[in-house]
Parts: sequence; structure tokens; C-alpha cells
Amino acid sequence: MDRAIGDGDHVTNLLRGLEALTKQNDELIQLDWSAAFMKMGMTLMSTMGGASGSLLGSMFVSMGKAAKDPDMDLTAVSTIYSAGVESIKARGKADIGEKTMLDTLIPVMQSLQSDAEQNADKATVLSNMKTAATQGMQSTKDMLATKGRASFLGERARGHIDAGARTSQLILCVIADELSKN
Amino acid sequence: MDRAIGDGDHVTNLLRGLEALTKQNDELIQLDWSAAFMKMGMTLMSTMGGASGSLLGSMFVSMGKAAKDPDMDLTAVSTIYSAGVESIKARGKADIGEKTMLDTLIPVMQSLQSDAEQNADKATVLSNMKTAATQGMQSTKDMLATKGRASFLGERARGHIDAGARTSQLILCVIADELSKN
Amino acid sequence: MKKLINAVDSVLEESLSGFARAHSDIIQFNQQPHFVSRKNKSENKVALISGGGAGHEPLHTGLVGKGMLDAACPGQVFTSPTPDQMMMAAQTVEAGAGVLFIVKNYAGDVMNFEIAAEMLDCPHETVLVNDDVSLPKDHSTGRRGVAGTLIVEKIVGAAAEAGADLATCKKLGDKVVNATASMGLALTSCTVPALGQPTFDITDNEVEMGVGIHGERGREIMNLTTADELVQILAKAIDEDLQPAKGQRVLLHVNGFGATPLMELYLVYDIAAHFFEERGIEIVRSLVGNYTTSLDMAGCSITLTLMDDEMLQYWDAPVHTAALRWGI
Amino acid sequence: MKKLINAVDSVLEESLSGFARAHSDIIQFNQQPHFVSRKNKSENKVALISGGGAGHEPLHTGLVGKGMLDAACPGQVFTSPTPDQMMMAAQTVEAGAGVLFIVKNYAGDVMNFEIAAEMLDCPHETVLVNDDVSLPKDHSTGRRGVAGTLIVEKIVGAAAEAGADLATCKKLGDKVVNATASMGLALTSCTVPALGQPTFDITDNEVEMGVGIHGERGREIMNLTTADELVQILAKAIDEDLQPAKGQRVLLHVNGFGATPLMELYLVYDIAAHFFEERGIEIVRSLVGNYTTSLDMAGCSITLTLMDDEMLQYWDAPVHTAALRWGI
Ligand SMILES: Nc1ncnc2c1ncn2[C@@H]1O[C@H](COP(=O)(O)OP(=O)(O)O)[C@@H](O)[C@H]1O
Ligand SMILES: Nc1ncnc2c1ncn2[C@@H]1O[C@H](COP(=O)(O)OP(=O)(O)O)[C@@H](O)[C@H]1O
Ligand SMILES: [Mg+2]
Ligand SMILES: [Mg+2]
Ligand SMILES: [Mg+2]
Ligand SMILES: [Mg+2]
Repeated sequence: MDRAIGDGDHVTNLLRGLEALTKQNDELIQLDWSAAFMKMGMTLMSTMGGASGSLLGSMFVSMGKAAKDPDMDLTAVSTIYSAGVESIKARGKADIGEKTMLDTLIPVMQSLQSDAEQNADKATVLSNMKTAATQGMQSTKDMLATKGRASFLGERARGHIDAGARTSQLILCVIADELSKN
Repeated sequence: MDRAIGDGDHVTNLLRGLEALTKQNDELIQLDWSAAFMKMGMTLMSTMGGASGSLLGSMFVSMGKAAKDPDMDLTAVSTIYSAGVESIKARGKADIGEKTMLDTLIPVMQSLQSDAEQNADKATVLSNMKTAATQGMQSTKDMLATKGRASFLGERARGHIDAGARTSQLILCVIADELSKN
Repeated sequence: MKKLINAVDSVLEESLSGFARAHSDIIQFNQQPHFVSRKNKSENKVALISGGGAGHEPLHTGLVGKGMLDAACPGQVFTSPTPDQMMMAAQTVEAGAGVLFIVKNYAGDVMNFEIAAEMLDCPHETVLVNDDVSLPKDHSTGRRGVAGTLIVEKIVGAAAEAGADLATCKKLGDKVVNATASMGLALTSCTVPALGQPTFDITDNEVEMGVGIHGERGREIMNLTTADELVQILAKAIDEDLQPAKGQRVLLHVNGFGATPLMELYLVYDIAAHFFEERGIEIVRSLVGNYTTSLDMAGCSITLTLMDDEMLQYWDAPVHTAALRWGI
Repeated sequence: MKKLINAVDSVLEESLSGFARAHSDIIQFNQQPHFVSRKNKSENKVALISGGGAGHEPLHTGLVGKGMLDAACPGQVFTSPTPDQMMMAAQTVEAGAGVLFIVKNYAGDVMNFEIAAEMLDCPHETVLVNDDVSLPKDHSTGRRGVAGTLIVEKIVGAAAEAGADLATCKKLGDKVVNATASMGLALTSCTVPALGQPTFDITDNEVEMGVGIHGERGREIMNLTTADELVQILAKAIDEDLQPAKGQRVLLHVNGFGATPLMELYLVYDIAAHFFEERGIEIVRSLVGNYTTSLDMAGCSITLTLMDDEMLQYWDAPVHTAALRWGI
């Protein structure tokens, strides 16, 4: 997926990380949210490699640190997720508009935050989340990249969706779909 | 031409040699047959390289040694040419039937020898020479190679004409055609 | 994809195993997590650690040994290694004088090394290599680290071996980085095993000019022309960046990307050497060969380092690694 | 054809010029006729001369220097050199103790060296290298000389350096040849500049098994399968030919043909080493890399040499050439 404007390994990296997580499923289920996020972060960090490994690893570790409350209401989810996204911004020295996964992750953060403030119902939250993720992902298409490998390509990167933005969107949409089932 | 069963350089080697000879044309014309053959041999030897360079070089050097008589009648030509072919046989430790240039050169030698004995007229000599060269060249097609690079291929060499046999035939036919003009 | 491998997933493991066997006289290989380290640890020496995605061999594993790296952490092919590799490597080779990380400037490498460094509880410094002048100096992520990395590792490795302390090694590393510029071009893409197809498409008369070392596209596509013209473009970019003075002594490194024969690399060297000598620059050391590769990519890069007495002395100092060896 | 060259006719010249520049500390290059010779001639030493078609770099030019060859005569790409090259090289490097020619067994090489030898008026001997076991021992032209040549040159080079006389060098050379077996496979053809297209066609799932080093086809076409299976075929053929006894010490050399990355070569080494170790053979020395190449051909060969104390001592002796260097 990052073949066009990256080095072609993003999906492999992600799959390696997800596979490692799957193997720990039984263990993770035993843990509270904080410990589970922490462990997931460490696992992603030590199995994925690449830019995305350090970023997603950092995200989950930070989410683990933020998840003190066992109670997972929308506000808690929003706070925890935001802590994760902020850690990516800090680690990657990047922000929205640089053609990275943050272009998916930040709009979702904003959507969660405003839905939490407005106490929106679950269906709305999940639908808004998917819209934000998808629009964010798509917004990377016409961007110039200023972070990550695609930045080396200058104008040649325009017209391609960022791999990290795309996989983040996919994952967030799958999560939203799963949550809407129960 | 020796791409199929050789290493693909035979024609290049030959052209390099012929080009060097062409450059010496003015010089060669001044020399008697013996000296001219000698010089041609040394030139081929030091410009062609490869198996064919050493063989054709040896051939011309030997022809130079054999060309003592300034008088070039058919018997002399046959004797001189035979000396050249014999030197290839000796240098290459090869004989007819091994899928090499000798399969062209030896039949021509035999044709010249018998035409010299029978005192054949020029047209007959040249026509016999062409026939011998062409049949000889073609005979290599179905042979197994036992000398040269093609020998490494075993059965895989069958069905291909040997490059050295082909170029020898071409050269001999061109010479015959030139001689028949005057 | 035509490769001498058994399975896409086991390439790295099996290759490292072979490397470890073939060079068991000088290195040892840690399986979990992956890193290669020097067999004989010398006390009170700054420990040099580098790493990065695999696929650039001999960089970095082939540069572990006396006079150069203490450890190398290979990631998956073209994928930055993970922090636990650098952590464990550091714990293994640290010898009382601190750790110097030598990191090629790529987001993934930088961040993963950073995380490792943050968790490390011994003195440490990082030298960031960013020698690729195909990108402007003020590029948003900085320039990439490419073939100049070997030169940094050799010179700083010799200094560490000679007893220089951490601050001195760090300073020397930065000096070498600042004195080094590289630029490369690709004639073909490479094929990453996990991908199974060339990373980019390129026609028979195109050249990717200004490429990195991960099979990513270059700065621009150009028409394939003579080596003279292509090498001039590389050399000019380097010359404009470093602006060496007349009489300046330099090290000229022509690097192959993996599939370009030595015959062509020496031809490239000839053109580049001529270019710089014509400008009154004195080539005092040379290195020609496939050192910082991109798997099976065809192409080359040119690296120039402005040398001074100190750097020359360290370049010449004995080294014994799998890929670079002299004086021992 | 995608190559970093200026013109088909000048490749060799320009490449040799670059080689000569890059290694002017140890070699000198004679333009007319072509040969590369050692810079510092030692008196009363047997002079070792090898040569052959170009395109196998670093063989042989990259093996000229202290402890190895005194001169190398490169022909055109894949074309045997001409006798005047060997004559002139011999006259230049002969140092009162005679000349030893090291010749790979190919009709062209053999005959051209033979002619040179016949014209030479100093004592001389020839070691014919024929290590390629892809051909039967009783093949009509004998077996080809391939990657084992480097091992002959290294060991005999060290003996000559140590003062062995011509007869001793010749005998040692023959001993190494008899103790050495190689076999190779190709994944792709190479492209000879003058030809401009690959020498043979091969599909994506074919392997040429039992190839030489001139881009000629191999013994047979096989299906591309795992490295394990392919390397076993090479190793088995070598094992059957040399029949090493249990406990036999060997040198294992994995050679790349030019376009195969080190990552794959080390993987091949791992498989081959495992194969021989399982049979109780002791691998005491290893060499992995692109040494006897076929321009840009992808593929590899395996070479095994049965070592004794004398050969080990000479293998370990100092050497300083462009491509092989240790101890100096
Ligand atoms: N500095 C950064 N900040 C945020 N995201 C980044 C940054 N650098 C890269 N990324 C994201 O990482 C993705 C690439 O991940 P991956 O392919 O695993 O790493 P690598 O670039 O090391 O090969 C990009 O598509 C982009 O979304
Ligand atoms: N031993 C030999 N005796 C006679 N002719 C030979 C012998 N070996 C090779 N040849 C001829 O030489 C030709 C190849 O010449 P060339 O391609 O120039 O040399 P090389 O085989 O060294 O590449 C073959 O086609 C064959 O006709
Ligand atoms: Mg990537
Ligand atoms: Mg040929
Ligand atoms: Mg990557
Ligand atoms: Mg040839």
C-alpha cells in the first residue's frame, strides 16, 4: 500500500503487529484496560518496526497511562484516545495536514471530543467517527507530504493516499462496525 | 551468433579482428604472401581474443610459414590453406565432427586438395569450395559439441549451427565470390 | 520474484544465521531480539551501535568488529528495528564509557532509536547521518542518511577504539556528517521479498535520479543517458553542497546498490574522480563497491567526505569487520 | 540494456582506468596491451600471472597485489585475453624466479596462454583450474575453471610470497585444484554490453543449474524452488565429487554472480554450511561475496576446498589486493 509513495512495507509491518497481538489475545483479556493498552503498545513497538511501529506503540502505551478508570464511558474513551493521538503528534513531531496517519487520527479525536461534550448516542458517535476517519484519510490524497518517506517525493506524492492514514481509517471503521453490533 | 550455445561474443571478436586487418590494408598490400599472412595472423591473434582469435591467428601464421613460393597456383593455395587448417587442428586438439569451425574448414581443405589433384578449373574449384563450406557448416547443426563452449551444453547444443563454422563459411563464400569476379 | 530464499518470512532469520556462522570468529548473533555484536568486548571503550532495516548489507552487520561498530540491530527488510533490539544491544556492549548511536535519518529509525535511548540508563549520544543531498538542506524531515554512514562508522569507530570519550566521539561523528555528501541514482527498482514485486516501475530508458536506499522513487525521472552525463549530475550536486576548496583532500566513495557490477562502478569512479580532480580537489582515499545496498537494485551513489588529518588517521586505522578490513 | 556506461566499445578501457585510479597505491595499469600489475616488485619471487575475459570482477584484476597475483590480463568482456598481453605482463613482472600462469580451463584461455607461454624465454609453468563439477570429470574439454580460481591464486600467491620456487608453486597449485570443487546456478542471464541483450532467455520460474561464468546456459533448466532444495543440489554434487572424509577441514566459499544480494548469499551459506557440517566436515574458513562474477547475472556458486595445514597457513597469510585484504 505504501508502494507508490513509501517503501512498500507498511501493511506487512502492521500485519506483523496485529498477528503478535492476536497471539496474546487470551492474556490481554485478563488485564484491565490500562494494562492491556500498555501491553499492546509494547507488543506493537517490539514487533512492527518502521515509523508506524514506534508511533502506534507510543499511542497504546500513552493510552494505557491515560486509562486509569475502569469505567469506560464516552468521555473516558475520548480522553484516552486523545492521549494516544497526542503522543503520536509528539513522537512524530507532526500534525494534521502533513499527509500521515494523523490526518485520519486527529479528525476522529475531534469527532469523539465533540460527541462526548454533546453526549451523543452510540450510533451517532460511531457514524461520526467513521465519517471523520474516511474524510481524513481521503484528505491526504491531494496533500504534499512533509513527514515520513513520502516527503522525499515532493510533488510526486500528490494524488496518492497515505498508507498510514488508510490503515488507520480501516481499523477505526472495523472497530466502529464491531461496536455497533452489540 | 554464438548466443544460443556459446557466450555470444564470437561475431564481435571476429569483427574486431577484421577491423584491425582493414586498418592495415595499405601495409599488407606491400608485403609478399608469406609476410602478409604472418602479419594478419599476428594481428588477429592480438586483437580478437577468445578461442577463435588464437585459432585464426595460428592459422594465418602457419599459412605465412607455408607460403614460401611467390607463385600462387591452386596447388600452392591448397598446400598453404591445409597448413593453416592443420595448425587449427593442432592448437585446438580438435578434428572434424566436433561442432567447430573445423567442420567448415576441413571439408574445404579436402575439396581444394582433390580439385588441385584433378587440376579443376577456377569456377569448379570455387563452386566446390562453397558447397563444401556450406555443407560443412550445416553439418554442425545436428552434432553434439565436444570442443568449445557448446560442449558444456551436452544435448542442449543439438539443433544449433556452430558460430565458428558459420562465420568461416561466410568468409570462405565471400572470398569465393570475390575471386570469381576477376 | 526470483530470489534464493525459502520463504518470505524466514529470509532475515536464515540470512543472519548464515552471516553469524560465516563470521563467528569476530561476531556473535543474538536471536531474540535480533542484534549482532562484537565477539571481544574491550573495557572502557565507547560502544558504537547502529542499525536500520535489513536489505542494505553489508551495512550495518558487516561493519561490526574491531575498529568499527560494537553492535548492529537489523530490522525487517527496509523496516526500522524496534527499540528492544537497541536496548538489549546497548546493555550487552556498553563497557563503562557510554553508548553512541549512529542513526540514519529516517522517521522510523529516528523514533525507534529515540525510544530506546529514552529507556537507557547509561550515558548515551546519537549521531544522525543525513548525507543525501538529493533533498534540500531545509527539507521538512531533514535529509536522508545513505552511503556516508559507513564513513561515519569507520572514522568514529577508530576514534572509539583509540580511547576517545563519548563527547569526543559524538563531536567527531557530527564533524564527519557535516563533511560528507552523497547522491544516488537507480536504473532498476529492487524487489522486497514480502512485497514480491518491484517497488516501483521504470521503463528501459528511464533513470530514477536522487534515490534513497529503500527502493523508494527518486527526486525525478530522467532519460537514461551516458554514464558521463549521469555521474556529472551526482558529482555536481555534491560539489555544490560541500563546496570543497582547491587542494582540499577528500575520500571518494562510489557505492553500488547491489546489482551493479564492479565493472560499472569503477567506470563511474573514473568519471567522478576526473570531475573532482579537474576542480583541484585531491582524492586521497577511495572506496568502490557494494556497501550500502538496496537489495537487488541496479544503480550507484557517490559520496564525498572532506578529510582532515584526524579523519585520515582514523580512516587508515586498522579495522576488522566482515566487509571492511585492513591493518589486521 | 540498462548499464552505467558511455559506449559499448569503451566500457573496458574506462572501467580499467577507474580501477587503476582507485587502487593506484597497490597496482599499475599498462594501457597497450592491457594488463594490471603490482606496484612493488619483489626480486627473486615466482611471478604469478592470471587473466581471462573481463566481466568477472573482482577476479582477476582485483586480486593483484602483495600475497596474491603479480599481474592480471583482462580480455574483452568474456573473451580470452590475447597472447601479447600475457607476454608483456610476464616480461614486466618476471623477477628471476620464473612465471606461473594460472589459467581457467576454457579453450580460448588455454590456447591464448599456451601461445604466450611458447613465446616466453624464461622458466614458466601453468596451473589449469578446472573446479566446475557440473561437468563430468571426463568431459571432452575437461571441466571449466570457475570460483575456485580465487582460492588457487590466494594459496599459491602466499607460497610465492614466502619464497617457494616455481616447481613448488606449480605443485601446490595443482594440489589446490585437485582439492577444490565448485558448482553454480543462475536465476537470470547477464547482459554483455556488446550484445545489448541477455545472453539467454529464462522464465520467472526457471533456474539454470550448473552454469559457468560467461552467461552461457547451464547443464539443465530446473524449476525455481526453495533455496534449501537448490543449494542441496549444488552441495551434493560437490560432496560426491570431493568425497571429503569425516573430520576433514574445509574452506567454504559462497560466490555471487554479481546481482545477488549478500542477504541471499549468506542464506545460501547457511544451508551449505549446515549440509557439510551434518556430514561431519569441519568448516575452518569461509568466504562469502561476489568474487567471481558474470557481470549482472543473479545466482551463486558454492566452492569447497579440502584444506591441510600448509594450505591453511597460506590462506591465512597476509594479502593486500583491491578485493581481498587481511593482515596488512
Ligand atoms: N513523523 C510522522 N508522524 C506521523 N506519522 C508518520 C510519521 N512518519 C511516518 N508516518 C506514518 O507512517 C506510515 C509509514 O509507516 P511504515 O511504512 O510502517 O514505516 P516506514 O516509513 O518506516 O516504512 C506513513 O504512511 C505515515 O502515515
Ligand atoms: N578446440 C577448438 N577447436 C576448433 N575450434 C574451436 C575450438 N574451440 C572453439 N572453437 C571455435 O571457436 C568458436 C568460438 O569462438 P569465440 O566465440 O570467439 O571464442 P570463445 O569460445 O572463447 O568465446 C566456436 O564456435 C568454434 O567454432
Ligand atoms: Mg513503509
Ligand atoms: Mg564466444
Ligand atoms: Mg520501512
Ligand atoms: Mg568468449
